[in-house]
This record gives sequence, structure tokens and C-alpha cells, in this order.
Amino acid sequence: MTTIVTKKAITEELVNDSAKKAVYETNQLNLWYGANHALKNIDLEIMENEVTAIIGPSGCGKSTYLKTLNRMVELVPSVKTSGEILYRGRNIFDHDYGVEELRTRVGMVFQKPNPFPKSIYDNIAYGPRIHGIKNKKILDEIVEKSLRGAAIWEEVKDRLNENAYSISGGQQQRICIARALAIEPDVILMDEPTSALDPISTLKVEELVQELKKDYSIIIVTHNMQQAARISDKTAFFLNGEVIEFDQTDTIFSNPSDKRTEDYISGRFG
Amino acid sequence: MTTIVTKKAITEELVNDSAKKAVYETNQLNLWYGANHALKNIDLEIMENEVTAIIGPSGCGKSTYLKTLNRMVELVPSVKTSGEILYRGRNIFDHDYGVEELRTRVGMVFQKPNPFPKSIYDNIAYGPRIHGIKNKKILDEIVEKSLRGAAIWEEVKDRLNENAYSISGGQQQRICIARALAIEPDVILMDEPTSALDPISTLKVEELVQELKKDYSIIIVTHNMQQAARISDKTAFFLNGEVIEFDQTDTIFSNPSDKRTEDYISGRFG
Amino acid sequence: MRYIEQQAVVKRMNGRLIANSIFKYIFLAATLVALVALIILLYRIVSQGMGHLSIEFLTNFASRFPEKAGIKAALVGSLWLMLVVAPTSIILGVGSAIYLEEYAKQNRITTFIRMNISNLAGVPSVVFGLLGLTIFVRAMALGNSILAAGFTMSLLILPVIVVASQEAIRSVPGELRDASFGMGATKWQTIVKIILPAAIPGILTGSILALSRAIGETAPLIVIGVPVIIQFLPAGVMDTFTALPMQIYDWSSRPQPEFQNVAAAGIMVLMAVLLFMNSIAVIIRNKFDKRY
Amino acid sequence: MRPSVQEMIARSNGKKNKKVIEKIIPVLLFLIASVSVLTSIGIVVTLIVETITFFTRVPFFDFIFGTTWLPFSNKDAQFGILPLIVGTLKVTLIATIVAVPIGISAAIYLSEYASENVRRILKPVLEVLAGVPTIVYGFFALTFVTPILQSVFPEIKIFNAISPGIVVGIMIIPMIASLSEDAMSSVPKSIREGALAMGSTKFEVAWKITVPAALSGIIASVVLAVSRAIGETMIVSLAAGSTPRFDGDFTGSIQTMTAYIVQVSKGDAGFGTTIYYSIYAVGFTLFVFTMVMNILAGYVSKRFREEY
Amino acid sequence: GSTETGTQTAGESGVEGTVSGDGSSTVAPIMEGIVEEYAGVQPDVQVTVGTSGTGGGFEKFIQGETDFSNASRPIKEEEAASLEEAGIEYTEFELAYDGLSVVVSQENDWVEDLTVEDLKKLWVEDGTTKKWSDINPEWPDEEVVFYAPGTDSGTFDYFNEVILEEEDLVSSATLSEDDNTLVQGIQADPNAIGFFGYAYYVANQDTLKVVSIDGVEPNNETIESGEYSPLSRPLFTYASNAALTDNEAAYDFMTYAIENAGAMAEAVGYVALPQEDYDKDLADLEALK
Ligand SMILES: Nc1ncnc2c1ncn2[C@@H]1O[C@H](COP(=O)(O)OP(=O)(O)OP(=O)(O)O)[C@@H](O)[C@H]1O
Ligand SMILES: Nc1ncnc2c1ncn2[C@@H]1O[C@H](COP(=O)(O)OP(=O)(O)OP(=O)(O)O)[C@@H](O)[C@H]1O
Ligand SMILES: [Mg+2]
Ligand SMILES: [Mg+2]
Ligand SMILES: O=P([O-])([O-])[O-]
Repeated sequence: MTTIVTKKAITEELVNDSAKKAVYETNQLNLWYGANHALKNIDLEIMENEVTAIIGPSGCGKSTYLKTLNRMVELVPSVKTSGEILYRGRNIFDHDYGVEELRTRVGMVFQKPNPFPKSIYDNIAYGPRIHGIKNKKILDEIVEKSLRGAAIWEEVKDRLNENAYSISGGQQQRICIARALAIEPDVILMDEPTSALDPISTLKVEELVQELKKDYSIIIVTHNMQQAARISDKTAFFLNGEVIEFDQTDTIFSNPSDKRTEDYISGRFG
Repeated sequence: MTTIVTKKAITEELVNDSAKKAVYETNQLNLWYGANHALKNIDLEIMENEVTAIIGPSGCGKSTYLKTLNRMVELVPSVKTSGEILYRGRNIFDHDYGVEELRTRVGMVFQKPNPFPKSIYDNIAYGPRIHGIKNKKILDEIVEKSLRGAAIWEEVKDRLNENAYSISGGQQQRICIARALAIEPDVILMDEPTSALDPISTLKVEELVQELKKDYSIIIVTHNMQQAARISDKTAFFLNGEVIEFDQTDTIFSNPSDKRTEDYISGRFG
Repeated sequence: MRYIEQQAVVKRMNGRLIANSIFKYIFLAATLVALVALIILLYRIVSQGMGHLSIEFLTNFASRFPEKAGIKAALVGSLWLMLVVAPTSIILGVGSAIYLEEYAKQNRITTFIRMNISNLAGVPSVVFGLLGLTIFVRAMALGNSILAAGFTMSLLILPVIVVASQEAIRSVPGELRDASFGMGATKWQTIVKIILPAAIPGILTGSILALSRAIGETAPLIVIGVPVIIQFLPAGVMDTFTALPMQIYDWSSRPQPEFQNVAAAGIMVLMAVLLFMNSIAVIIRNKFDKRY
Repeated sequence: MRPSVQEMIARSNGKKNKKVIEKIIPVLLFLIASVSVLTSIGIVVTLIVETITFFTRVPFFDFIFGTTWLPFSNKDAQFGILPLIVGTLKVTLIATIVAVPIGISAAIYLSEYASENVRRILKPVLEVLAGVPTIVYGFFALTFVTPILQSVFPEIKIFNAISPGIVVGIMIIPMIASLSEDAMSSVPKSIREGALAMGSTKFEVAWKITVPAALSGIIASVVLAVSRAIGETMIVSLAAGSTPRFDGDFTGSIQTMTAYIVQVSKGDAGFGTTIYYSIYAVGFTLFVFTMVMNILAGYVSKRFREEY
Repeated sequence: GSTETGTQTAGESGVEGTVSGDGSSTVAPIMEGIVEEYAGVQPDVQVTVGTSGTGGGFEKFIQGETDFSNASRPIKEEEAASLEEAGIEYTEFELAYDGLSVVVSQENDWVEDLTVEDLKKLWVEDGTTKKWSDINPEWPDEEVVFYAPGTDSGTFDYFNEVILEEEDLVSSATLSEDDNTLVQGIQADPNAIGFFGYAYYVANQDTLKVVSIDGVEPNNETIESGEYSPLSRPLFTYASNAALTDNEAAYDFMTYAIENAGAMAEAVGYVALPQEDYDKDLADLEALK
């Protein structure tokens, strides 16, 4: 199978390139929704230019962890956290760390495609515009580059002024990825980006992720274990708010060290 | 693994008991939601006292087929059908076939537990009551028998007057099963009955299904292939509204005859 | 043993099906009562007022002669009233809704404001008239001017606009908000660029419906003391004026029977204005119905 | 080659200070949101202040327990509000009798039976009915409903409680129908399907599942509609007459609290007279009535909210 | 032809301004007609006239809210005192005569005539239930249904003064500022009785039956001659002197009003005063200029 070949290649590459830096270091992170202890003592180190997959049964805290990385989780009023998350060495919970700044560096793609009810062009230009880029020529450039980056330029280049909801779900999802790319982030967080898509769109997005990791660090939550196996370099297995195992993807899938990981991967539960 | 043993035993039993009768015969069934051709030329024969699993990727028509068996699908206004479904030899689309009567014979359990917002007792007694059973003693008996049948009597016997929404999701699902049992149906349709449940509740429901097939014919839709393998006797694989393969469950999983079935089962898509 | 006998079930089935269809028709009949009432009401008013409706009716001032009586002052007065009510109530209503939906923390003050708004919606309009009379007409010495009446009406419909706007804002999918925040947009940017544009159809629909309520309200105007014998058009918001429902009320309470027909014609004009506003609301609603 | 987007962003963020806006806006919006609170306070204070003055002239107990309302009398004006309350209740009672069965039946029809197309036609019709100005209803009551009633029951007077009662009832049907329909529609479809899948007829689903499940919402809608009927002004001003009466007769002229306020406002009782203050006392009573109903409705829908 | 006299003195030059009045709804038909005609002559003058009733009108007049106040009875002493206290000087102008008409439904086939004593017996509250048979044993044994103008009205005051003599009006009466209410109520009920301005009776002759009082029926002759007594009375407007001197529009309007009052009164069903009375009013007005 091709995927296996790819993974092998990656592993080799990894070994060679051991000088890679961490983008995120999570230290003893705890998170509560009110009384619900949703994340427990999370320690994770996420590397540059890799795809890190997060898997685990429903409700285990995958989305919560992801949303903590760009502090979106704080939109839930009852949330409390302890511990630290260093992004490029700086604690994102620091009092004077602006969330807007953090989120400008860290893009996010959501489970359900969520383009704005605007034209395709305006969707992509939204980010640059709110950050003060007004020059039409520069915006045009950014839009094209981002759409190309999300492998959807050819499909939409003649309909940039149409509403983003007039295209298919799979295309919408790539528009959302393009929208995230438009502000040239450092990291892209993806929360089950293909779970609402058909198999063909899924394939396209998976290929795109492989492509993107050349320039970005990607963290992807997925409930599809095959997907994790196919596209990620490292995999973290969450259960009940804890990280049970975190390792190279092929290690996790071929030779997990924890019984629960094995049970989960073999479909014993979840 | 125990499941495999069970399956083998079933297969043998099946061979012996070839006098089993069909409860449902589906002949050239087609169904459209407006212009969307959701079921295409379905031919299926479903046997008495078996568990028949229906698997396939999202949107392939599993739920639609299940809801056609008790004509619940007709609640969608735009639905059109052609072909026939014989239930116990009689075409359910016959003009003078009363849906209420059909649904009295064919119970249904849904993906999300949907108890009525009444007490647990009233939930179970609902069916018998609309069928004219008023005698309190008989109702008490039916309630107990059904709750025992759904393996939840011990857990709720002291809280029969509490609202059915005060118990856990897994318990609610078993209440819904008990509710279906209360009118002593002939067939039970289940649409992903465990997908909203935690692993332990899932296990309980799975065991229950195994138990119930002694007395009922069960058709179960599931997205969890391991589940289908664990509990069903026969499996139908749907794709894009067509039945790709229908066979003994162990044949489907060990030796599928269609490439697409194999791809699906091995997680190549879906 | 079996408790449910198929035979018994089949036997009972007939009775249940009959009950089902009988009740279906009872419920349908009840629904149609509303429809029939509306038809009778409209027919009655049109048949009474049609003879009086003419261009002159729209361009004449009120008159002591039924045949010369026109609705110009009232029509223009009602439009002036809207000129005050629309901006006042929409700014206050949408502002409140944004605050409650986007900024308010879940605390006692917020709960109090919410509760207060829903209670305010239930206060009879005549009581708002008393408020307007005391505060705007007397205390603020605005007299029975367009401004005084406009402020009173604005407060009267404020709760409706707040609630409609809240619903419109709430119905903007959370994912859009998340997407905007996820790009580093600030709260106000997200509100102005994403939430309000998406919510505007709902807000407009609700506001237009609220404004049409304001156009038809009579009681507060009576309490404020809006006059009816007026032979001129107002030139500014501090002028006295009269409004459609006041004029209709006056005509309907005149002794000469012909004035009943004039009143009916006045009602037709009022209903036409309302119909116009409602169609705009419906058009907006349909046009923007399904976008996400 | 242009600088990277992140560089441009960093530069433009350095220039502009979004933080000030982000700080000012919430304060501004809070002030706007306070207007509604100020309005309530305005209503309460206005009513209370003038009502207190009223009570310096008319003893409180005479007001709330008095059975004679004779404000215009030369010799001894009497301000016992019970006749006005009785008048209000007569109209409200008739309206409720008319509106509750019809409104709830219509709600059941719309939520349980009507196809999407039928609903799409009927709901706007109901909305139109709810949007008809009350002055139109009043005119309709006086010039159409009353004559019809009189031709059937000659003992009914031109001003009576029945005709405005019926018309107020028609007016509040949409409110009950639409709020009850909301309550019923919010009963999850899955619960309804559960019942249908057991072989229930639609009527059984409506009567045994949906209505009980939505009961709190239905009751709340009725309470709100009653509150609206209590506060209704123009219909009763035009068609109910202006005779405050403390008796059980529905066929003759009566007076409601709202109609009294209009009567005095039209006559424009001089500022400072007892009659002038009396409209505030009546207004306050009316306010208390509707407020109690509104709070009750809120309580019912919260306290008895079904879990599902 | 009511405008012909008006154009002679008033409205020659374009006057601008606002004039506001309030008061009697009995006077309203005359005033309304005048305002309507005047708008054709002086389109730039904005005249508003409320109909709060005589008493209500005076309240506003005392507050200084209006320039003139219509009245269907002479100003009361208390009202005059309040005006003095407020420093408002005023002039009284008589506009027309009104016969206060007592009416019943046309379905009432027994009442033709009532004496003042009968009226008193019927209308004064004495704790009993009034029946038609109380007045005349041959009349039906039915309860009398009463309709009367609101107590803020001059009509009520006048009836109060001459018939009730400060006793209370029957408490079962429907009181309304709204004359149509009264007309509708009375015409529909054979047992009803009510009273209001003569003009309203004239406007509804088809559906109402007027009762003669002590043998005299109200009509132009009997009212002007004073034969219809005691229920005929003069109608007034009271104008603020300050307004007349300072406000050109008010002066112009008032001149026009007096010049046209007689014709307008006749047109709307009242009785005009002798021309001398209008001349005297105009002279008073001239003096104020
Ligand atoms: N907004 C919220 N408020 C309160 N609790 C929440 C909220 N969101 C999630 N939770 C709780 O936090 C826990 C983790 O939820 P989370 O959404 O992170 O799970 P997940 O692993 O992403 O699951 P899924 O695969 O279903 O998306 C769950 O118990 C959930 O109920
Ligand atoms: N109510 C409906 N109206 C219109 N189309 C529908 C409706 N329900 C389902 N469909 C369409 O019919 C097709 C089959 O849907 P169905 O729900 O049967 O799939 P499924 O196999 O049960 O999928 P899942 O695993 O997601 O439940 C899909 O294309 C779906 O979009
Ligand atoms: Mg998640
Ligand atoms: Mg399904
Ligand atoms: O309106 P009145 O003439 O009766 O005062």
C-alpha cells in the first residue's frame, strides 16, 4: 500500500532531520468545564513541519485540547485551566499574550465547513482585511496564492464572486483551509476536517494535508483511525481527558505500548 | 475470540434449520427523495430469528432502507417509492395496508435514545395502552416483562415513576428497546442503536441483541464494522443506494466477493 | 403468554383511525376559524370603505363633510412618526440585542435585563401612553409633538425589536463566530463583519413587523393627547400631528353614519400600509432564508 | 517580492489600536441595553408617584375593595376599582373561552398534521391576524359582530362584554396558536417518530405525546394571551361601553380598566384633579395584573419545562 | 356660502403662524368647519383644535397650552379664578345657540313628551331601578337604559345644572365623550334614553326620535326664541387676549371664526345668533388689536 511507503519515508526523514524544533510544548495542562475535568495533566510536544494526529473515542477531549492551543476554548464561559502551553517558547496563558495575535499565527479548520456567507473572494480576503491589509492588488495575490495552496484555485477561479455556500461541501472545506492559509499562519489546527465530507473530497483534503506540512505544522483531530494512519507522522491517543500514548504513528498502530490503545485501535470500543 | 465461536455456532444452526421463513422480502425497491435516487433496485430477503446487519458509508441509504421497512420514511413529504416489500407475504405498500398496523408488528429503535418525556413506567405502558390495555395488573406485568427483556429491570425497578430522561443515555436506549418489546412485535429495526452510547452501554445493548434474536427478527444498521461482525448473522453492504453484497456475516468479513466491500471493510474509505 | 393479541389490535384499529380523522378535521376547522375571521373582517371593511377610496381621499385633509374627508394629514403624520420611531427603536433594540447576545456575562444584571425585556413586552400599550404623557409630554415638555409620540412608540416596540434581533443574532451559526475568532479577529470586528451582516435579514424582518405594530397603535396616542382636527402637514418633529389610527378612531366615533364608511376607507389605507411593510418583511425573509 | 502577510499584519497592528474600541463598545452597548430597564423604572415610578398622590385623596382600601366606581359624581365621587376589574375580567373570560380551544387546536393542526406547504400558507395568515391594529378590531366588533349578536340574541345591548370579548378572543388566537405551536414543534422529532413507529395514529401522538410534552409552553402561551386580553384597549373602548358595573351581566354596557383610562384621556381631565390621578391608579392596577400574568407565564414555562 | 364674509377682513395678506385650541365637543362641529374653510383661505396658518370637552379644554387653557378654548357653557367661577391666578386674560365670544336634545330610539313608540320633572325623576340617582312605568303606568315595565355625554363635557354640566340641580346622575348611565357611542347605543335599544347637543340629533334624525320637553320640540325657531327651555343654551369660545394681540395668526383666525360662526352653525345643525351679537364680538376683537 502506498500509505505505508509514505510513512516509512517520513520516518526516515524524521530521523535525518532531528534538528526540528517544537512549536508547542504542553506542560501539565488541566482544563475544566465547570466541574467537568475535561483535560488531565496533558504533556505533549508538537514538532514543526509535521502532521500530528489526535485520536480517541468521542468525548475524550480531543477537540477541547485543540481549541486550547489557540485559546478558542475560552469562549466557553465556564472554562478554567491550569498548567502551561508554550507556543514558540512563550506561554500562551501569559497575561499579556493577546489572543488575537496568537490566533493570527495559528490557523484553524473546523469539523463542519464554515465559510462566511460572503463571496469566495471575501472569505479568503477576510483575514488579511481585518488585520489591516486593504490594497486590492495585494489582496488579489493573497487570494490566489491561498486558493492554490488549498488546491482549489482551478475549481473556483471563475466564480470568486459567488457565495461560498454555492459550492460543494468538500470545496467549502478547502475554502476554509484556504482562508486559514491566507494569513500565512505558522500552525494549522484541524478538528475532524473530513468527517462531513464524501470519500472523494476526503481524499483531496488528505492529499492537501500531506502537501501543506512542507510549510506548516499541522495538528489534526480525527475519529478515523485509518486516516490518522495514512496521513500523520505522530499520533496521540486520548482517553477520558488523558494522553494514554503519544508516539510515531506507525509505532502506535503497529505496536502500541498500552493495552487501551490497542483495544481502541482494534475497534474494541468507541 | 468468543464472537467467532458464536458465529460459527450460528452458521451451523442455520444450515440445520433451513426451514426458517422470510419475514421480509424486498423486490426491486427504489426510493427517491425528490430527485435524489436514494435506494436503487434493492433485493433483500430477511429471515426470521436472525440478526441482519446493514453496513455502508454515510449517506449510502442504510437508514432510508430501514425506515422503508416500517414505512416511517413516508414522513418525508417528497418521498416516492417503486417496487415491493413483502412483510410476511403481504406487500406493505398495498393501498389498504394500514401503516399503524404494520408498525405495531414491527418495532423500531433509533440512533439517539428517544424515550417519551414521561415516567419510565408510562413509556413502557404507552404501546399497550394505545392498543386498549387498561388493566393495571396486566400493564404492570407487561412493564416488568419488557424491562426484563431489555435487561434493565434491575437498574430501574425502584424508579419506575421517575422521568425517563433522568437516567443515563445507555439506560434510555434500553428503555426504548423495552418500549418496543412491550407490544410484542415480530421484527425489531435498529438504526445505529449504540452510536450515541459509551463502550459499556454498547456492550450491554449488543448482548441484549444476541438475546433477543431468540424471539424476534432483528435488522440493525451500524457504522461500526466490528459490531456487525460481532453480533449479526447476515450482513448487507450498501453503497450509494445499492446493495453491493449480502451474505453470511463471516463470509462478508473474511472473504468478500466484491472489491468495494473489501475496500470498505479494510477502511479504505467511509 | 402474549398480552397483545393481534386480533384485538386489528379490531381496535378502526376506532382509532376514525378518531384520528375526526380530530384532524376538528383541528383543521379550528385553524380555518382564524382564516375565516380574517376574510370576513377584510371583506366587511373593503365593502364598506371601497366607495370612499379615491385619490382625493389620499390628498384631502380631514373634513366635516364625509364626502370631502381625506386622510392626508394622518398618512403624512404616521410617516413622520415612523421617521422618529424607526431609527430610535432600531438603534436601541439592536444595540441591546448585541449587548445581551455577545457581551453580557451570565450574571444577575444580565438576567435582570433579559427578564425586564420580556416583562416589558407584556405591558399594555395604554400604560406606555401614561409613561409618554408623564415623561415626554409633561416632564420633558415636548407637548403632543411627533417627537413625544415617537419616543413613546419606540419604547413600546423596543422589546419586540430586541427579542427579534437577539433571535437573529443567535441564529447565526456559532461556527461562523468561531471561524472569525480563529483568524484572530477581535470581538467587535466579528460582530460588525460577520454576525451583523448574517443577522440583518432577521433583524430587519423583526423591526419592520415591530414598526407596523407602532403604526397601528392607537391607545398611547389617545393618552398622549394627539389631536385629530388638523388641516396642515407637520414640518418638523416638534410639530403637532395626527396619525392614521387616531383619524380612523375619530371618524368611527362620529355621529353621521357616512363617516363609518370613511373610517372603513381609512382602515383600508392603514391596512395597505401594513401590507406593504409586511410584504417587504416577507421578501427579505424569503430572499435570505437559506444561506448557511 | 512583497513582504509576508504576517509581516504586513504585524506592521498594521502596530499602527492602529483596536483595544480602545474593544473597551468602549461594550460600555456603550450596555448603556443602550439599560434603556429598557430605565423604561421599566420609568413606568413603575411614574405610576407609583401619581398613584400615591391618588391615595392621599382616596383611601387605599376604598379603592381596592370598593364596589362602586363613580369618579364623575358631583357629590361624592367613589373610586372602588372592583367594577372596572370585573368588566376587564368579563371580556377576558369570553376571550379566553373563544381563543384557548381554537388556538390550541390550530397549534396542534399546524405542528402535527399540516404539511409543510399548508403550514407555509397558514402561519403567515395567523401573523396577519396578529398584526391587524386593534382599532380595526374595535371597529369590526362594533359595526359587525355586535349587530349579528343582537339579531340572534335581542337582549344584547349595543355595548356589551360579549362582542368585544369574542373579538379580543379572535385577536389573541394567533398568539396562543403560534406560541403553542412553537412549544409543540420544539418537542424533538425523534420523540414523535418513536411514537409513530409503535403504530400510534397522529392523533394519539398529538394528544398523548406532544401536548403533554409541550404543556408548559402551551400554558405559558395561554397566560400570556390572557395578559394581552387584560391590557387590550381599543376594542373595549369602542365596543364594550363605559358603564362600570359590579355584577355578572355580560349583555349590557360595561367598562374595563383600559377603557376608563382612554375615556379620561379623551376628556383630558385636568392635571391635578382626583380623576387625573385616578387614571394612574387604574393604570398601576392594570400594570400589576399584566405583570403578575407575565411573571406567571415565565415561571410556568421555566418551572414545568419538560426534559428531553 | 360661508366663506364670502370671511374673505373681506381676514386673509387678505398671507398670514403665518400656529393657533391651538381645545374644548367642547359640542362646539367642535362649528370650529372644525371653520378650521377647514380657514385652511383654504390662509394655508400657512396651522390651527389645531382638540375636543377634550369644555372642562378639559379649560384645564389646558389655564395651563397656557392653548390660545382659545371652546365651551358649551359659560366659564365657571373656579375656572375664571384659576385663569386670573395664572395671569391669563381672556375674552368671551358667543358663537351660536344649541338646543340640548333628549332623544330615544325610533323603536320607542311610547315616549313623545317629557316634563322637566319627568327628566329629573328619570336621571337623578336615588338608589332605585328606573323603569319606564315609573313615569307613566301605561308605559312598559322595562328598565330604562341611560346614555349621557362624559362629565368633562359642557353638555353634561349644563344638564347637570338645569335638570339634576347638582344631584348625581344615575349610576347605570353609559357616559361617553364619544357622541357616536351615544347615538349608536340609543338607536339600538327601545328602552334607551339619552341627551346631547342638538347638532348631533340633527345629524341622526333618521335613526333617533327627539322628545319634546314640556310640549316644545327643539328646532331653530324654538331654540333661538328661547321657547325651548330650559334646555337651550349659548355656545362660546374663550380666547386669550395675549394670543390675540401677540399672535397675528390667532387674531386673524378668531376674526374669521366670528365672521363665519353663524353660517357655519346653521350648516352643522345649530342655530345662529342675531347678527348684532357677532358684530359686538367683532368689535370686542377689534378693541384688542
Ligand atoms: N462547551 C462545553 N461546555 C461544557 N462541557 C463541554 C463543552 N464542550 C465539551 N465539553 C465536555 O468536555 C468533554 C470533552 O469534549 P470534547 O468535545 O473535547 O470531546 P471530543 O474528544 O472532541 O469528542 P468528539 O469526538 O465527540 O468530538 C466532554 O465530556 C464534553 O461533554
Ligand atoms: N429527509 C430526507 N430528505 C431528503 N433526502 C434525504 C433525507 N434523508 C436522507 N436523505 C438522503 O438520502 C440518502 C441516504 O441517506 P440515509 O440517511 O439513508 O443514509 P445512511 O446510510 O443512513 O447514512 P448515515 O450513516 O449518515 O446515517 C442521502 O443522500 C441523504 O442525503
Ligand atoms: Mg470533537
Ligand atoms: Mg443513518
Ligand atoms: O364637549 P362638550 O360641549 O359637551 O363640553
